[in-house]
Amino acid sequence: MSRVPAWAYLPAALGALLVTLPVLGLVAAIDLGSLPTLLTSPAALDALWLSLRTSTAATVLSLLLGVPLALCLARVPRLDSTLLRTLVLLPLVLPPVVAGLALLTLLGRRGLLGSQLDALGVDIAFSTAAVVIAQTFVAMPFLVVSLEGALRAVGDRHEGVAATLGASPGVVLRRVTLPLVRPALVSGTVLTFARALGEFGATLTFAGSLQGTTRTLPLEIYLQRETDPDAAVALSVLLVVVAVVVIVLARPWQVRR
Amino acid sequence: MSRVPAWAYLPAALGALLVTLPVLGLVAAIDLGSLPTLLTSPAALDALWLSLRTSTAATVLSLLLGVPLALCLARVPRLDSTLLRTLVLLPLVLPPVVAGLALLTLLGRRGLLGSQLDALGVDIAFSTAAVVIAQTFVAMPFLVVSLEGALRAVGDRHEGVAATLGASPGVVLRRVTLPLVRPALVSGTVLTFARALGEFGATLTFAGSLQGTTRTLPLEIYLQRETDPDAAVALSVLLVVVAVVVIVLARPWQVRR
Amino acid sequence: AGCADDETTLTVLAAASLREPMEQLAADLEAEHDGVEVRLSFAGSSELASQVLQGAPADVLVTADEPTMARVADAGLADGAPELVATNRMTIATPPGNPSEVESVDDLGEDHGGDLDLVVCAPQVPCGAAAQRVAETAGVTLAPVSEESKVTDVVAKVAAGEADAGIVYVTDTAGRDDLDAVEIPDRLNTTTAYPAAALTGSAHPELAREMTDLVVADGAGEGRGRLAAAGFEAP
Amino acid sequence: MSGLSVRLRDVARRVAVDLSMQAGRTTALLGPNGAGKSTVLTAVAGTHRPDEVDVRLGGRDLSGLAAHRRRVALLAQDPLLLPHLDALDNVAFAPRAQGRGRREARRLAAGWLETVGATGLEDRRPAQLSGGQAQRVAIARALAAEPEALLLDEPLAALDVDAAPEIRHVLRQVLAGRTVVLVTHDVVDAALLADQAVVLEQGRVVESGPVTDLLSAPRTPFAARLAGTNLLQGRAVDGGLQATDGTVMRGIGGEQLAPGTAAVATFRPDTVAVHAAPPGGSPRTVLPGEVVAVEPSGSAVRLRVRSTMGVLVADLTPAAVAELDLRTGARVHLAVKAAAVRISQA
Amino acid sequence: MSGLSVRLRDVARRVAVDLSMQAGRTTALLGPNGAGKSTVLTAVAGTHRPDEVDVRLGGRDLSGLAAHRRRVALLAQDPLLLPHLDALDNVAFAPRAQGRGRREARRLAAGWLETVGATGLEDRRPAQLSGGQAQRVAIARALAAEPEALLLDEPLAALDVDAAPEIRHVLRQVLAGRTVVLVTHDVVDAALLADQAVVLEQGRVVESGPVTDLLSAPRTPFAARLAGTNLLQGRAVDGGLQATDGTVMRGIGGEQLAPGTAAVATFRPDTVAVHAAPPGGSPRTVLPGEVVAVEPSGSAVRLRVRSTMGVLVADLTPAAVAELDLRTGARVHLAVKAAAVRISQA
Ligand SMILES: Nc1ncnc2c1ncn2[C@@H]1O[C@H](COP(=O)(O)OP(=O)(O)OP(=O)(O)O)[C@@H](O)[C@H]1O
Ligand SMILES: Nc1ncnc2c1ncn2[C@@H]1O[C@H](COP(=O)(O)OP(=O)(O)OP(=O)(O)O)[C@@H](O)[C@H]1O
Ligand code: MOO
Ligand SMILES: [Mg+2]
Ligand SMILES: [Mg+2]
Repeated sequence: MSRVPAWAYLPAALGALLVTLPVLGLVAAIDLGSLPTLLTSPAALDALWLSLRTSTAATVLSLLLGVPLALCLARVPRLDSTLLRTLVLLPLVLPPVVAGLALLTLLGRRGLLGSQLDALGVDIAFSTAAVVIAQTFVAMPFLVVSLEGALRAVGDRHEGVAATLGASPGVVLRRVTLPLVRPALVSGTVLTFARALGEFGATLTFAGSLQGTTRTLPLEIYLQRETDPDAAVALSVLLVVVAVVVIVLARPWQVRR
Repeated sequence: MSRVPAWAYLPAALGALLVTLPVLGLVAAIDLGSLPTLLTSPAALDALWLSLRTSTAATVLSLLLGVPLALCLARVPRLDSTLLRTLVLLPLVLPPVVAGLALLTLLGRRGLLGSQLDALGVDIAFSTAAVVIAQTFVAMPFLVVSLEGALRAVGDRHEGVAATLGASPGVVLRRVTLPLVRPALVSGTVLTFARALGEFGATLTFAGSLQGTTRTLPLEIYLQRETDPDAAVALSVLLVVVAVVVIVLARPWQVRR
Repeated sequence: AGCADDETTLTVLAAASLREPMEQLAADLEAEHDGVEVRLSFAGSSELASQVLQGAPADVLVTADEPTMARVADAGLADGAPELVATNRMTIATPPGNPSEVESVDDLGEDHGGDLDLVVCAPQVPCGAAAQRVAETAGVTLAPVSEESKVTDVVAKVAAGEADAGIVYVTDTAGRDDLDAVEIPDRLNTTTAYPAAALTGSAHPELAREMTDLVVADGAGEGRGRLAAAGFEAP
Repeated sequence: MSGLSVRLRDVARRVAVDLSMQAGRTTALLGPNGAGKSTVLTAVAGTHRPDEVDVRLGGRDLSGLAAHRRRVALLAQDPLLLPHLDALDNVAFAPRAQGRGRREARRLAAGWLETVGATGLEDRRPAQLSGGQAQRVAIARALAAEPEALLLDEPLAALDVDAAPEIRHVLRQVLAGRTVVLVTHDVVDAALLADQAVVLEQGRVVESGPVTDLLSAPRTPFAARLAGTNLLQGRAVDGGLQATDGTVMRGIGGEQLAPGTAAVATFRPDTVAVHAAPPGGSPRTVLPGEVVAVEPSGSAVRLRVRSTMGVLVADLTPAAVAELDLRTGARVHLAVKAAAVRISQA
Repeated sequence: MSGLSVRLRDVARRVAVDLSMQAGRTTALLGPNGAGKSTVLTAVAGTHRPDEVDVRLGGRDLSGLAAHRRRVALLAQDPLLLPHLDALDNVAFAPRAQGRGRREARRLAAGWLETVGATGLEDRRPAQLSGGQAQRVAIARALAAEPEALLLDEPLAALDVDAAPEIRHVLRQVLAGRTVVLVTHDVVDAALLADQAVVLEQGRVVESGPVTDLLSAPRTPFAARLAGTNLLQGRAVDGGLQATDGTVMRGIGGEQLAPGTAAVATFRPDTVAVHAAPPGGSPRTVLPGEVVAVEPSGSAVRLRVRSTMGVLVADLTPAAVAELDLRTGARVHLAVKAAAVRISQA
């Protein structure tokens, strides 16, 4: 009865194994005995707490800016330019280190904008704000891409009907457009949060690695790996667990009832 | 006439600036005079060529495994489990370093599978194959996620009609399902290629860094940064250009005519 | 931390290889001064230098080689001339038990190392340059399977058993049970020096100087003593 | 048995039916909105899986088969053209899926498009078609599948006054000799295209038999309204039928029914006389009522009158309507001669 | 002028019309599939932007206004219910959008659902509704908007035989006094719901005027077929009309037309006599032809006969049909008395 061709199961299983086995291997590799000590060290707790705060902030910022951006890209015909869309997609494809470099050239103390801000006494680089900016920079495009695709896929016919029923653009957005793309909005938000949570290269380059201020969980893992690989694995699993919890918690909101 | 609420333009513009300005800043920062020398050094050319080959291989592998996987996740009701989907999403959210660690625990010389392969004389670590595996691991979920979302969004009603017209699941896949999700398939493929192209942390951890064999463009950039920041910026811009070319070339295929 | 008025935070950037002694020295300083918190950031030396040049708010910098520190000093960001705090030497690291039976630098050459996976630092970074010098002195051409950007990446690969051997700092193998060291004789070995400097951007110049002095100070339990205990040699 | 038989139960939709349709014949599936007609069709086609289902076609058991192996084409209520193909390729889809070459399939498709009057639309994408144009293309696509059984869900809705009879004519020729199930709300389609009829109400079969029987002697109120006939339900009494409200409708044909048996009375709209005041005279039933609708019906005018026995329909000449000044809301008296009322067992 | 006027040109769709509709009246928009009816409606509602458009309603210029400021509700051909809301909230959407509280809006919505016979479906999502149920909810939703002008695109398609007259009845009450444009393929809807009628063909207005005029004296073949009347086009000659094939149809009323003027001849189907052999006798036209369709029409039977002058329609009693054994393909002779044929200027 399934409409999936029978031959598709084999590559699908291989694909699933390729992406899941390494993670399972990681989980299998942790040393359960030392786990509590490893995970409750002040450094680990600081890193976890910082990661949660910055990822949440980056996600909120991404929603505030990314939802309107996706909406404009999908619904304003004039903006439907390859150039703009490409620029918005770029952070997805930049190596994080390059992303960090790019942020430094803009917002670093000697950066184009950073030098102006420096004169005003505002110093962004190597602060917690820099972490949030780096995370937003790399993570927001996830939201924009998944939302824009969904907006195009659902089309604007229902929005048209709602407008003829007297709904203003704001009401249409709130009561028609966003509910229609809710699954994409939720999964985009989850991806954004998760990507922000895992952000490493851009943070390291743009924000540095200072316990409690800019050393997020991935940076702590990187650092631990140099001296204590077991601790690094344990922290990685902690990160995996946080990501899984977020994905699982968001799941019911994604299903279109 | 546009149905986007007027207030949405401001945050949209801010969002667009946030993600585009740093990249533009990067481009503005390059020293045009030394560009030709920097970009045509053997190390840079080796890295570019290696990156193009491995990213293409990773993209093809992702398509071969990822399309069936997305299809099964979206269309086989039994598989619609949060667990499997979460596992498939995980590589998206893992910090690349953790992804590299995970690959090592599975395929490393002392890994679960790697030790078996080692006994058979197959050595993956430090080979170009390891680069492709690392890139596929982190990039394939992009394809799976965007494709699965699109498959759910278009629904299966057209597939049902095609089946009643006598089309077997294979024909339905080729002539109905894939054409219907073509925009998502193309953008998913582009994202996958771009993510593979930018892969850094997992490659470094799992495959190492040897010119011509495993040192891809992002790794070359990382190394150059230690000694010659200008060269790093120039190479970063090269990478941006490659990514832009791919995105732009793919664009016409994405538009549903 | 850092919310109370009487609490001062001192930020110290240090080369990754200095991690253990620096953590102890930071604790020493905190013990001496009530309300002072020392925050440490460890990374590759070049990385740290770049951060300082980009305006990272920091009080003290300790790097793993002099040219890197010179970049910071030349930019006028060092408060006074940098002072050497320690030196380091190279060694061959292998997985525990040395399964590939590496005995000397000769065994790492391309004519011997057919199926030996050797990992070193890239020549562009300090530890790679040092490895290169060792190989040249021994008259060996290295055939590594990977050239890393940081010594810690070499250490990690050998410790994980992914590589059969790596050329690293002596201090990297000290006190680790997941690494064995194969000594490189003095006639082939090379020395690297670690300079420290207080930074001009510091908000607590007094304290920054004090920390620098602490690192270079003589005597067991302080500066050099801590460094020596971790395997570093005096400059 | 070589026809099409369906047994299904769908709890969520409250549908449970057991039907058999003859091979080579067209069966009209009739019933009010939400009765379960589309559910039956999609279950037969295999695109919807009810909780329990058993479908047999020409001796084959389709129940476990995938939709594409059933050789059953479904024209769904929503045309669902493939948006990425133009009209020609939509129609050519089934021949291609069945293994014909591209040119051959397109040639066949062009023929079917011509048959449904959609020549000239070959290159249009579904988004560029009007509602009726899309419907025509969808009909052509279903026909081009040349299936063993054809399921048509309201195929003539959305078609214009020229197209409807034309396509009805096409369907009549194409459907001859095939096993067809046709869902429709239009009695003309049922009468002209179908041999058999099945009436569903609330997920149950309430009536089935030859279309002509259904139209001439409906047994349920829905079928009667569909047939344009009046039907009253009640119990047989001497010389007529007693409705639930107690009123007796006098009629003939109920002589052999035991009093109290469930029975129906049917009478044609043109046998109902309409008076402004209660008329006198012999064996007839007179019912007061209120006109609720006035509609043209062929060259006559049809009144719907709400009486104590329910809504009854009367056909009058336009002249009579004008003379009596009948409009919605008018109070009238309906007189029905006993000789025109047929009482039969329910 | 206070009604609704539309002038538009859409090059891609080949539509160019200029229409005015009276305020407070219902105008039926008729025409074959693809004529441009939905295009006109969507242009008025503001959901489609033709190349040139000028829409005025009650003195307001709507052309530049966003759809939500037009106070024009559109019931599109596809119901397009909001999939994430249940039926009640779909209907409550417009009142809510217009600022009413949730409870108030729901209360109103429940009333409208009851009006269209959709009580009991309140909690259903659109995906859980049958085709006809969805259509009813969509009607309720458009009505609940209480707009200044209401645009209905085939509102009664997909409705069952019970619902269609019921909802037609509801619409008749609700539409009274409103400015309404109604697209339909059903002459009954036009006759019962509309005051005025406009016929579009191939993107152009070909006829417009009061519905009664259109139905009693259609001037275009499409309108004639819609009205169920016969219409022939040609030139006036002495005592009749000469069709393009040269045949003369004798008729009255063309006396004051100069010979050669473009003219039409109209005659009702029940004035056409059908004979097996050519009949003799005075002032009548006799045309040989072939029966192409036999359909019920009210309580009569309607024949469509292809003659040299085109397809003509004749209504007979069932008895006559049986007696002459008329079925598709039978060769017959049609006789039309001159007195029944009206010649008028085209
Ligand atoms: N997906 C669904 N889930 C639950 N109930 C449904 C679903 N689809 C339809 N129904 C309900 O099942 C019943 C039968 O629906 P069906 O579509 O078979 O009716 P129908 O006879 O085709 O009606 P119509 O003439 O209006 O098309 C209706 O009450 C309907 O509301
Ligand atoms: N999006 C579109 N792009 C191009 N042409 C279109 C588009 N939509 C409709 N058309 C064409 O425009 C013409 C008018 O279409 P419209 O939908 O207005 O017809 P209609 O009178 O409503 O027909 P129907 O009775 O079939 O619904 C048709 O020829 C149709 O094929
Ligand atoms: O600065 Mo290092 O010690 O070469 O990584
Ligand atoms: Mg249905
Ligand atoms: Mg239309």
